[in-house]
Amino acid sequence: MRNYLKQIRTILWKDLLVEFRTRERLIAMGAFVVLVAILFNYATDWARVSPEDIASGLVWMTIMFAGLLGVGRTFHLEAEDGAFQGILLSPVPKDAIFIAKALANFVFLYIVALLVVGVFIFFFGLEVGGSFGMLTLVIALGVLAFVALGTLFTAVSTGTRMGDTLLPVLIFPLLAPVVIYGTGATSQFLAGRPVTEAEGSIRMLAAFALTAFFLGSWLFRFVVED
Amino acid sequence: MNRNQILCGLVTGITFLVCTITLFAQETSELPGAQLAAQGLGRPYWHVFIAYAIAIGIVFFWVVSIGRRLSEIEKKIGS
Amino acid sequence: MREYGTVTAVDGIDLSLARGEFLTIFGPNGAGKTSLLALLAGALRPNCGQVWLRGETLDFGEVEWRHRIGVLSHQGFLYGHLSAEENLRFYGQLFGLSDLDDVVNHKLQHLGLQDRAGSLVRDLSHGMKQRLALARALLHDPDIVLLDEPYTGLDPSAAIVLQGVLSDLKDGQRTIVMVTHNLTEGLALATTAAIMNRGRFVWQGKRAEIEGDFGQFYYGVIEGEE
Amino acid sequence: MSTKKILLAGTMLAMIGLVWLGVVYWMSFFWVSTEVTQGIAQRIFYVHVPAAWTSFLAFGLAALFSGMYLWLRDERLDRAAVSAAEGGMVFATIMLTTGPLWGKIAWGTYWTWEPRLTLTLLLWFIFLGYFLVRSSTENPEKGKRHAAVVAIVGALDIPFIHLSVIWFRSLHPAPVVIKPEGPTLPGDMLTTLLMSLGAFTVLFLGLFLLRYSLENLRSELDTRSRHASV
Repeated sequence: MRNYLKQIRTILWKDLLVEFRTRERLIAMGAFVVLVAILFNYATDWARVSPEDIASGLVWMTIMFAGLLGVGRTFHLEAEDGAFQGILLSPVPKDAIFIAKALANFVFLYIVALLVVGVFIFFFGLEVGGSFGMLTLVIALGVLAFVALGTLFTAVSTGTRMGDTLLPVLIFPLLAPVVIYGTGATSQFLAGRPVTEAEGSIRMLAAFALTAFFLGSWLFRFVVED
Repeated sequence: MNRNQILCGLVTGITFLVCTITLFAQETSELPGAQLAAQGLGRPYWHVFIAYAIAIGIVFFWVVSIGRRLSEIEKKIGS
Repeated sequence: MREYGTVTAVDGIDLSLARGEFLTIFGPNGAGKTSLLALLAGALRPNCGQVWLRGETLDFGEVEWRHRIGVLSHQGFLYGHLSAEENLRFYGQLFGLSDLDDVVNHKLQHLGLQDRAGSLVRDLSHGMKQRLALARALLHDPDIVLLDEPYTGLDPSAAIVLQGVLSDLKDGQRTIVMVTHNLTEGLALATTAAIMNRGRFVWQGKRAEIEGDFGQFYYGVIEGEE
Repeated sequence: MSTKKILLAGTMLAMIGLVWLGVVYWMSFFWVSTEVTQGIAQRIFYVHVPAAWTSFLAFGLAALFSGMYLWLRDERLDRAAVSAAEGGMVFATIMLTTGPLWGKIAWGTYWTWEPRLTLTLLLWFIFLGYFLVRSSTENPEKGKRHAAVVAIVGALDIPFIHLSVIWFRSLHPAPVVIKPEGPTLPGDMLTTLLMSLGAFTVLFLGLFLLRYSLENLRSELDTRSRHASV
């Protein structure tokens, strides 16, 4: 068990180190988020809708698309010099590889998701108020579910002829619950409702994230096997 | 006559049957027509007809596609 | 046996390897050499057939097996954005090596890389990379070394270094399997040789049995097959 | 059972199913009485509901066979899974096209975010992914494995999707749904519905067997061509 955790930590640390050295993914995702917010500003008639009404939906859709952008690159770096083959040939259980890769994706995507919230607060003057802590929790759970399915299906789509174009077809139908519960809870926070009202959504998000993580770590071995 | 032809024939027959049935039913439905109009439901029979035709049409499509692929492969195996 | 859809890559090969043996497998492209190595490395699941080690069958994906096997391919399995030392430490941790610092330093010294330990792998020359890849493959001191076209892309001086390290490896304790289509380099160290074509061994014999021009013999065997 | 026997059984079942379906069509046009509140439009229900049931059955079978394929690695299980998945796509398409036609009359709009309709639409897309993944790898075996993974994740995701779309509905109330399958379904309507369920199920099973034997023949052909080339 100790060895297992150490292997997860090693791969996770390596991914973070490489990412923070190149900063490719974070810069691309961050720029995407800000640019999307700017375009949203012009795509919406603010005289007729108030930001609070649609902000939760926009926040979640931005997270989804930014996540798609980032998660699709999970294995590109590994593929460079066949390095992923090197990991597969080392005595690391496949589920440990999956957990490490998913956690690395989680770190990147969570940073970007918080940036999304920040951008919307800054550009559209959203009032998050006292429920900011709960909002970050809801986003963390949603992002966790996203990276679990995203990492698994990126491993699937990387090996195909269609590549990243296949990814949204595979994960968006599966992620419907994340969007529904995520937006539901977020709009309740933004409307200033008490936190207890969002409790059901948060529970469902947590259950979904857990299931997705379990599924991913179990099925990953069938995906990476040659 | 081989299996595929029989299957296709059956489906075509049933589709034809459905078409005539619906046309007849359309005729005989003149009587309760006033009642239906009172319910504000428009002309629902056409929707029913289209729905039934779509259902049998999609099944037909699948049957034909399986039949075609089967006969293709049987030809290859036979040769 | 291993099939890829309609293609049988490796078919009915009965291979037993003794300690200290150095087997080189020759064969044209697409003969199934790489697939055979992948089967031995446990990276490929056989459709039928088994791998035995010291009287025990090995299940596919068994983690223990990987501790005993080192794989060197023409791809280095290295991360370009990590330094030479970081790469070795990363793999060392995955293998759960206890005296990591010593092993890494020793390997770097042994292959003459100590001066470049801190430079990123992407900045190293091809020969340096291949040396580092060799260090990576031998890091955990494996009993069985699998070499997949290790000479590909090496300049003559790097090839000489590789040759030297390989002859050090041939210490009578380790089993080495090399796959190549380069006849002279392949034969230089071999104790046993085999010629593979279309997934089968078409010839197999001791090094000493080969007389005269091996090249002529090789083409004779392959053409006799056609 | 040999491929020949399966082929024969499939043909028989498919024929029985088709004739049965013809009887159901006759029943639902002439025999069954018209529902009071919805009028004639309610008759769409006799193809819509059985199609939904059959597609769920088929997708369930596909996921089950996929799971067993990953576990046992028997090629036949994969063939069964792809056959069932194809059937599921066909019947889900029927469900998705007849649903809006009914909805237009019952609810006034073609599409409503009715939970079961939404669920089927998402399922349809999940299995679209199944077929895309299957056919887009160089190594067919890898494609089969990846597709099986898609089917399993899809199947286990369904409860969540179902709950969430229902929850979403309760959040945004839509026009009142007239539930035709209420507890007071008159006897002849129930009979017609049950007959229709039977017809669709038998038809699906027959065509499933035909599709399965098609896959069998295909792999037989592959094996043959492989032996010929060696």
